[in-house]
Order: sequence, then C-alpha cells, then structure tokens
Amino acid sequence: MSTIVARVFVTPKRGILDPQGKAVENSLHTLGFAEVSDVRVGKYIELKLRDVARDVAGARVRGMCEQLLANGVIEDFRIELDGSAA
Amino acid sequence: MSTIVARVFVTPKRGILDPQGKAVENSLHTLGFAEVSDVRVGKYIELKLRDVARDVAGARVRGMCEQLLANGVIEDFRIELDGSAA
Amino acid sequence: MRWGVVVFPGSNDDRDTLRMAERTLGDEAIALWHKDRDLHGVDCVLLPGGFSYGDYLRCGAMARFSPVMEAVGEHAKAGGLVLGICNGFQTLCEAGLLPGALIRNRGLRFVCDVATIRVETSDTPFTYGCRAGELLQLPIKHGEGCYVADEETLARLEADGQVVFRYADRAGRSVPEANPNGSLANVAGVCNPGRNVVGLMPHPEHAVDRLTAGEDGLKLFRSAQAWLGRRPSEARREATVVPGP
Amino acid sequence: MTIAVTAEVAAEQGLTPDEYAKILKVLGRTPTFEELAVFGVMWSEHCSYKSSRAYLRQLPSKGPQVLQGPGENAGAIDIGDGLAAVFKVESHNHPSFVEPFQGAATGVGGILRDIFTMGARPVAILDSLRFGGIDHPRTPFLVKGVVGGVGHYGNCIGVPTVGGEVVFDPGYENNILVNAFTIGIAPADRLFRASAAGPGNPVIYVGSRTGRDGIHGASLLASAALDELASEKRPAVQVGDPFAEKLLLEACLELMKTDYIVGIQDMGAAGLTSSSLEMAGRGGAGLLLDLDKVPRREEGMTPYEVLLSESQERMLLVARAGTEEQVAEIYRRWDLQAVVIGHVTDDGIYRARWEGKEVCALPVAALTDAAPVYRRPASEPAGLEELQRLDPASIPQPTDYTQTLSTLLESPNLCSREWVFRQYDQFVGANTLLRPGADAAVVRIEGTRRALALTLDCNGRYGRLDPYLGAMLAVVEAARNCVAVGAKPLAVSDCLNYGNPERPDVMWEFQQGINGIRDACLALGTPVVSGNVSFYNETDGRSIPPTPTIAMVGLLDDIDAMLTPWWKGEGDAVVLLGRTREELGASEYLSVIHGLQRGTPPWIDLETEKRLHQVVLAAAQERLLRSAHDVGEGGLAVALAECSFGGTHLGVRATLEEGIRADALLFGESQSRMVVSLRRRHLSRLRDLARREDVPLHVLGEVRGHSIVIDDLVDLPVEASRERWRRALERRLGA
Ligand SMILES: Nc1ncnc2c1ncn2[C@@H]1O[C@H](COP(=O)(O)OP(=O)(O)O)[C@@H](O)[C@H]1O
Ligand SMILES: [Mg+2]
Repeated sequence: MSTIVARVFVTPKRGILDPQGKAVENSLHTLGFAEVSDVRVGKYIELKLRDVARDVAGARVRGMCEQLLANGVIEDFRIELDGSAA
Repeated sequence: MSTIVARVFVTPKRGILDPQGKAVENSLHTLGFAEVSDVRVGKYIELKLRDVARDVAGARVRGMCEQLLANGVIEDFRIELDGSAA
Repeated sequence: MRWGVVVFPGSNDDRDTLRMAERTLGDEAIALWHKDRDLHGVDCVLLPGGFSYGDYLRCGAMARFSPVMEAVGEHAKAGGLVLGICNGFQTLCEAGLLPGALIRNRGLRFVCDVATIRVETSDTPFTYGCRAGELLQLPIKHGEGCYVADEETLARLEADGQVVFRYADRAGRSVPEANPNGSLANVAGVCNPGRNVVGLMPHPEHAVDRLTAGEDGLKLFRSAQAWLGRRPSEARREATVVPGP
Repeated sequence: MTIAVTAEVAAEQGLTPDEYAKILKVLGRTPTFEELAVFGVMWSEHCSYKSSRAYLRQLPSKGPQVLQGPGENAGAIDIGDGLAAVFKVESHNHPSFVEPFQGAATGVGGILRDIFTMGARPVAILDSLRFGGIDHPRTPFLVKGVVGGVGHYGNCIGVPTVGGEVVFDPGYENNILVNAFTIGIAPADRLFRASAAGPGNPVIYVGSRTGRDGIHGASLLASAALDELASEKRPAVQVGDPFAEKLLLEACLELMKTDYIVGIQDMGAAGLTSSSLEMAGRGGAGLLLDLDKVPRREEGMTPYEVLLSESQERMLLVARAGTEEQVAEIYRRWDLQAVVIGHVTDDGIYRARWEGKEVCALPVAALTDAAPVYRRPASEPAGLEELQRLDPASIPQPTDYTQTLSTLLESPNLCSREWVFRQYDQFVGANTLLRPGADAAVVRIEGTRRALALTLDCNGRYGRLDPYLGAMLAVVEAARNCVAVGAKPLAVSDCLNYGNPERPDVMWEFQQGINGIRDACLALGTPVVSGNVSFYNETDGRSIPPTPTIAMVGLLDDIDAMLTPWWKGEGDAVVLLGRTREELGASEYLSVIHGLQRGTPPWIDLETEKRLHQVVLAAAQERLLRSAHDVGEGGLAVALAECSFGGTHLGVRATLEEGIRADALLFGESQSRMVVSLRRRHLSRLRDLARREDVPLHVLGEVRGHSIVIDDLVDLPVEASRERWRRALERRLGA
C-alpha cells in the first residue's frame, strides 16, 4: 500500500450554461483557431492518497467528489487512479 | 481527417503558491479524508478539432495553450489527443 | 427581535450586516461563529456576503460544511427564518437548502452596480411587507451570481412561486438588458418550498441608509420583523394560502 | 554547502564593488554568503532608498495634524474624535508587467498589510494605473489583468475600492505603473510601531508558510530595469491569497486589542530579512533567529531562501515574554499559525542560525547606519527646451467644436472609467458616500458626522514637459479634487515613479519633482506623511515620464456639506470660479486633436489656488452650492459635460468670456478653476465670498434642457453623448 495519485476531472453538466467555455471558444476563433468547437472548461484536481489500498481508493475519491469536489446540480466528475480510469 | 477530441490540463507551476489547492486539502482533512496530501487545483479544458490531421493537431493545441489557455508565467499545461498524450 | 449573523472565515459583509440589525433596525444582533453549533436562540439567521474560504473551488462549497451550518439546517427544517445574501445565497444552494446553483457571471467579470429588482411574491417572510411587482434599488457586487437550475427545477420554481426576486429594468420589465449576470429567467433570488429560507444575490443590507445606497433594502428586514410579529389568526390564514404563481 | 564570497558573488547580489568594499570595512572580515545576501537586499535601492533619501528629507512632514510621519509602515494623521487615519501609497510596477493579475493583486495585498500593521482597519483602497497607448496590442491584456487583480484582492478581503486613475500614454508602453493606496482608521492612541525591544521578548512569525516565491522579488525587480533581468533570472512570481490575508487582518486586529504586542511589521519586499532587521534597527536591539523554525511550504529550502523569500501574507511581531501562548491562541482561532522563531537580544547583533550553525552575525547598526547614500549627478535633459516651445499660431482652430468635444469625451484619458470601477466592490463597509466617478471619493468615518475625501492624481505629460511644475500640479489637482467635494485637504502620501537614477537626466527630473511637491505642500499646508519611491521604470533605455502620483486625504467635518459634480436642478446658476488664460501647452486637447505633446504645462500661482479653495469651502460651509467640479484635463468644455453626466440628463447653457481664442477657452487647462452651480438667490453671497478672496467669478449661464450648449460653438445632447462617454473605454479595449 504505497501512494496513489488520483486525478479528478470536473466538467459542467450538459445543458448547464458554460460561460467560460463559450468565452474561450470565441477567443480561440478570433485568434484564428477556426477548427475548434465544443469547448468546455472545467476543473482538474490532482491529489495523493497515502497508505490506501487501490480498491478502496476509488470509493474514497468518489466520496470526496460527491461531498466537496463537484456540485452534482451543475457538474459531472470523472476519476483516474495512477492514470487509469476508476 | 475526422474530429479529434483534445483535453488540456492546466496546473499551477511547481513552487508557485496554490491557495485553492491548500484550501481544498484542508477541507478534505476536516471532512475526514486524512489520507489526502499534495492537492493541486487546476483547469481542465475539453475541445473538438474538426478536419485537422492528427500530426498537426498537437502543434495547434500547443499554440492555443501558449496564447490563451495557460499563463506560462505561473502555469504548466499538458495535452491529450483522443485520450493519448501529445 | 433577535438576528444572528453567521461569520465564516472570509465573510466580509458580516460587520455591516450586524451594524444594520443593531443600529438601523434597533434589534438585538449576535455574530454566529462558524465553529459554533449553537444558534443562541436567534429568530432569524442571516448568511452574509463575502468570500467564505476565499470562494476557492466553488463559492460556498466549503462554508457549507462548517459546524454552524448543521444548526442552520435544523433551524430551517423547523420553519425558522433564514436569509442568504450573495455568498450566503451561494452557500445555501451548496448546502441544498435552496434549489439551483450560482455560476460565473456571463461577462466573466465581477460586477458592482445598483440594480433594479422586482419582487415576485409577497408570500415569504422577507417580502411580507412588499407588493408583488414592487421595484427595489439594491446594490449588487459579485463575480458568480448567474443563477442556474435544470429545466424541471426551474419550471417547478416558477409554478410554485419560489422565484422571489428578478432583475428588471426601471419600467419593471425583466428583459435581458436588465440581467447583470446571465441568470436564467433573470432570477435574482429564490426560496425553498417551505418559503422560510430565502436567498438572493443583491445586497439589501447595503441599502439601509439614505446617504449610501438608499433604503429599499430595509423593506426585507422590516418584513421579517412584521412577519414574526403578526397575529396568530393571520398566521393561520396564511398557512392555508396556496402559493400563487 | 557554503559558497565562497567574492566581489563577483557580491555583484550577483546587486552590490557594487564600492559597496562590497564598504561591507568588508564595516565588518572587518569577509561576510558569509547569507550575510552578503542580507547586505544585498538591505542596501538595494528598494530597501535602502540610497539614491533618494537625501532628497526626501526636503519634503515637509510636520504639522499639528500629523501623528506619524515618514519612517513607519504608513503615515497617520489626526481626524478628530480620538481617531487616526493611517495611509500610504505603494508601487508594484515591475511585478505587474511580468504578471498583470498577480502583480496587481499582491500590490494591493502589500499596501493593505502596511495599514493594518499599524493597528488600523483598512476602510478604502484607491488605484492609480498607467498603461501604454490604448491601441498597443498588449495594452488590453495588461489592463484586464491589472484591473482584475486589483478587484480580486480588494473584493475578496472586503475593503472597498473607491477611486483612482487610469492613464494611457505611449511613454508607459514597456513599463506600466500600478500604484495602490490604502487608508485605515485606528484609535489615535493605539498606533502600533514596527520596533523590536525588550531583550528576551519572543520574535513570532505569523501567517502563510514560506515558499520560494520572489526570492529577491520586489527588491530586485524594483532596483533594476526589466530588460536587465534575463527572464530566467526573474524571480518566481508571487501569487496572492487574499483569503489568507483576510484571516491575518482579523487575527492581528483582535490581537491588537490586547497589550501583548511590543512591535509588529509585515513581511514585504526582502521578506524576513528586512522586516526583522528594520524592527531591530528601530528598537536599537539585537535579534537571534532560528531559521529552521520558520514554517516552510517546500522541501529543501536553504537559509538564503528562507531569509529572502517574499512569500505573501506573512507578519513578524515581537510580543511580551510570557504571552506566546495567548498570542498563538488568537491566531489559531483564525486557523493561522504563530511560531516563535527567535528572541530579542541586547548585543545589537543580528544573528541567524540554521541547523544549529550561525549563518549570520551582523551588527545591526552596520546595516542601517552604514547604508550607502548617493547624491547622483543630475542635469537637465537635452531637448527639453525645444519640447517646451509652442507657437499657438501653428495650431489650427477646429471648425466643428461640437465634434471636437465629442472626440475628447471619447478619448482614452477623458472617457468614463466605469468599465474599470464596475469590477470593484464599492459598497462593502457601508460608508461609501461618494463612489468612483466624482472628483474625489468620500468615505464616512464610522460612527461620526465626519468623512474622508480621497484622491490620487498625477499628469505624466505635465511631468515630461516640466518635471517641477508637473509634480506641483499633481499636488494642486489632488487638493482641488478634495475641495471640490467639500473637504479640507489635510495630508499627502506620494509615490514617486521615475526612470533610472543612475542617469543624470532622470536624477534631475527626480530632484525637480521633489522641489515641486515640497513647494506645493508647504503652500497648501499638506505635509507628506508617507510614500514610496519607484526607480528604474524604463525599458530599452527609455524612461517613463516623471510620474509622482499624489494621494491627498481631505476631511469633511460634516457630511451634509459634501458636494458632487453633477447638476441638481433646472434653472440653477452655473458659475466659473478662477481665470482662464490662453494656455494650450501640454493639454489633452493638443495631444488628442493635434497629436502634439509639447509646450509648457499651465501656469500656477499657489496663493491664487489657496484662495479658490477658501471660497469653495466657505460656500460649502454655508450650503450655498448644489454642485462643484474641478476644471482639469480637457478644460472647461469637458468639465461642463462631466457635470451633465450625473444621470439626470440635465444640460447646461453657457456663454464664455471673450478675449482669447475659442479652443483655449473651451479646452485649455488653466489651473485654479472650478465650475459650481447654485440657486440664483445665493449668487450675490457667492460674489461676496469671491470678491473677499479676490477670485474671479464669471456666471457662465444656467442648468437648462437636456443638451450641453456653449455659445454658438457647442450643442451636444446629454443622453447620447453620455452613453458614448460611458462605453468608450470598453469599446477601445475590445472588452
Ligand atoms: N483605477 C481606478 N479605480 C477606481 N476609480 C477610478 C480609477 N480611475 C479613475 N477612477 C475614478 O474615475 C473618476 C475620474 O477619474 P479622473 O479623471 O482621474 O478624475 P479627476 O480628473 O477629477 O482626478 C474619479 O472619480 C476616479 O476616482
Ligand atoms: Mg485625475
């Protein structure tokens, strides 16, 4: 049981406004990146878990997301442990 | 040349203060997630690239990061194209 | 009456709110420290504006877990009065005591201004003394005041008259130009199904003085005083009133 | 590892060969690397003021209202009711150019700490911002970043930002200016000083942990031109944490209600080194610090880094022995740590230990008293006289004055700043009586009938064309802006932004600036109680225009006497106080309409200016006036427009005196003028007051209709032109 690196991706739910995504997309277009579409801006959270078995780690991080890291009303989240989906 | 999904991870540079990460770490501890450490909070950007060859896509997205998506002075960025590092 | 103003780390309208309750309203007002589980018998809890926990991660996301919020939740469940202003509104949404959420302003910038707010219903303790359709001039100052909720939720809020305040123009029309942050349906404030918990982005506590931003905000606090002091018969009558649209 | 100290190593620490020689002499030995680093920062321009100290002494700093003059974290003046106003203006220019958002944010964070370190609760922030030409490709990015950063910090910590300046001029293209001002209020008898005393008393570190941020940051950035610093040599940018500072603020103010504190000092430029040494110096004491005890954010930091880190949101205090636990308890309540890292000694030596080994043992006096003082060569820049020459005959008069006025009203330096201050919380504190948009901001003094008037002013173009007059006119305009809201100017804090002092022409500009401020402040009775010098504002050998930003603090004894610039009622008489000369030199009109930055700034007579103030303040006392507005950049026509832009859409009908060319009448920037409006029945009384002070009074006309009408020259509809004036900045920035 060594250290596990968890990566959490929090994205605005489909159908929920994403003012930042919109703004970024527009700026990218004005900068000449015409090929870009469907820009969505979310959060990326990296954290280390000490002395946790891999099988419990997933559940723990999900708990963190549901309680704090994401707001279920407006956001979805995805978790990776040591680079592979959990 | 179909659509490519690019994912960009923007994180505070090492050594640069990350007040947000610090605050999140404290909250997680008070919520009983004692195993957590080294929390860093960054941005996660998802975007679609239409009609771009995979080999140029990487360079394009890097351009977007340098010009807009990341602040080179205080942030690092990482890019993934269709789920694999670019 | 007795007001309680919650103080989170990073609250910054708390002192103004306390002063308002004491000096302007002439009531008793106490600060409720975030680490304290006891509400000390206050009649109404005010969650003030500010940047609790620096607004890091999401506004109100961390404040919601403070010990005091458990007590606020119970107070609300028991029908006690709760008013969340700006960061307080965000915190109540994060805590699930109010529906929906508040995200980054459409313009992506902090906006400080005086906005025209239309009162949508007089059927809450904080609008008890207002007319539906009445216009108030209230300061706004926020970066994340864009109210969002999924379609069903929003439809339900409209149907049950839970939209308490809307941004409007001087003529009282809730038009897009009057919307400072992109809130859905120009929503500036909502209440819970029980109507005893209200949250809004504008700052009534900063509109209680002719010399600063006018006195329209007083109406909300005077309403709460009147509502608590109203005759039992009234109370009963109200209880049977079906919430109008 | 220990680094062998040589003259080369000394040079890397920013020390000249002479300075290094001096160190060897005062120490009588070769310093350790850490000791050398300490000398390096303490003798840097930023910390030692070595090029400016000799001249700053000339500024008047005394007066019955002064409670604390220069030398502490901030100045303090008596504002009655047993209260003190504590204030200071600071620059954060180079960091804001490297990273606009964080640079500006940490600039605000720094000046806030200076204020509450003295025991004052901050009640207002103002920001003076200067950028390159508005059409320069980088300008919008810089403006958005800086304004965002100022708002981020001020809004979050809950102090209202109520005023400032925004100026666009190509002269700041590669060297923007970000000057931030904060004022706080404290009980006059409970001001805290930054001095270490009482051998055995603990030295306590409070606030955020120490990281590698900005090693040599402010001190280095502020002591060398930007392009001298290879980008990799640029210190790690500091990121501000306004939340941490809010906790620090509340905890410190709570602690200051006790009697535990002996001295307290914020950690700003040069971090732990300068804060601890300055405290030792002021208290004439020695210190012993255990650097290992300093809370750190990162692994493997060296004593050098711990000494020099400029991590934000940290404080150092000396407490009474035996109160350590009570002090720590107060900070704990606010989730902050307070760590004893050393104690005061009586041997006058500054000792720092690392892992038990002594890495520093420096006589404090050697560092402070022996610090170099330079009187650098100064000489007038070549070509200045040529620039000052202006032949009015060569300036064609406009054919369409209405169009000329609209153009001016939409120009970058005259259009509304609303896009900027809309991003700042102006309400928190519940005492803002006059928000941004008037001549000065007015903030009520909690629980009294009194209020403070606050303004920041400077005109860099005046400075470039005459550094002496430019500085003088900055003081004068700031004072006039206070008077325009009905307040008596009390005292000044100055932020002296100049180029490279090692250049004789810059040194000359600086000396002229000091003289200008000195003369104006003496005449107006407004001592300079605090300030800051920012040199090396240049890139590619081009220095910025001399820009001595003046912060003026005025006092209103009765808030009912407050005045605003805006028309109040149809039919009110509109009056011009003061004389209009045929002066076009250095004007906004000349620059915007004719593309010329030449001529001499307007003529000023300080006695005349003072008499104008007396008339307006007396009239305000007697409640004669319904509005008052300073005639400044853009001249009389722009002033009349601004008076019409209060939102009521009331216009004005004015006829001007004849005698001088029309463009000078409308757009000239003659000093010592003010536009006031009043009920007709009060006119004769105002005439008496003006005659008594022998201030010229000319009835321009009256408040009437919904247009700005001046003779048959100008006819501008208020509502439409106000909208264009309000939106111009946003439009030009493409925001
Ligand atoms: N950076 C800023 N932040 C806040 N307020 C500002 C800023 N710049 C300008 N203002 C406000 O806009 C108004 C006009 O500014 P200015 O033209 O400098 O006034 P004046 O010419 O009377 O000194 C003033 O009230 C000033 O405080
Ligand atoms: Mg000005």
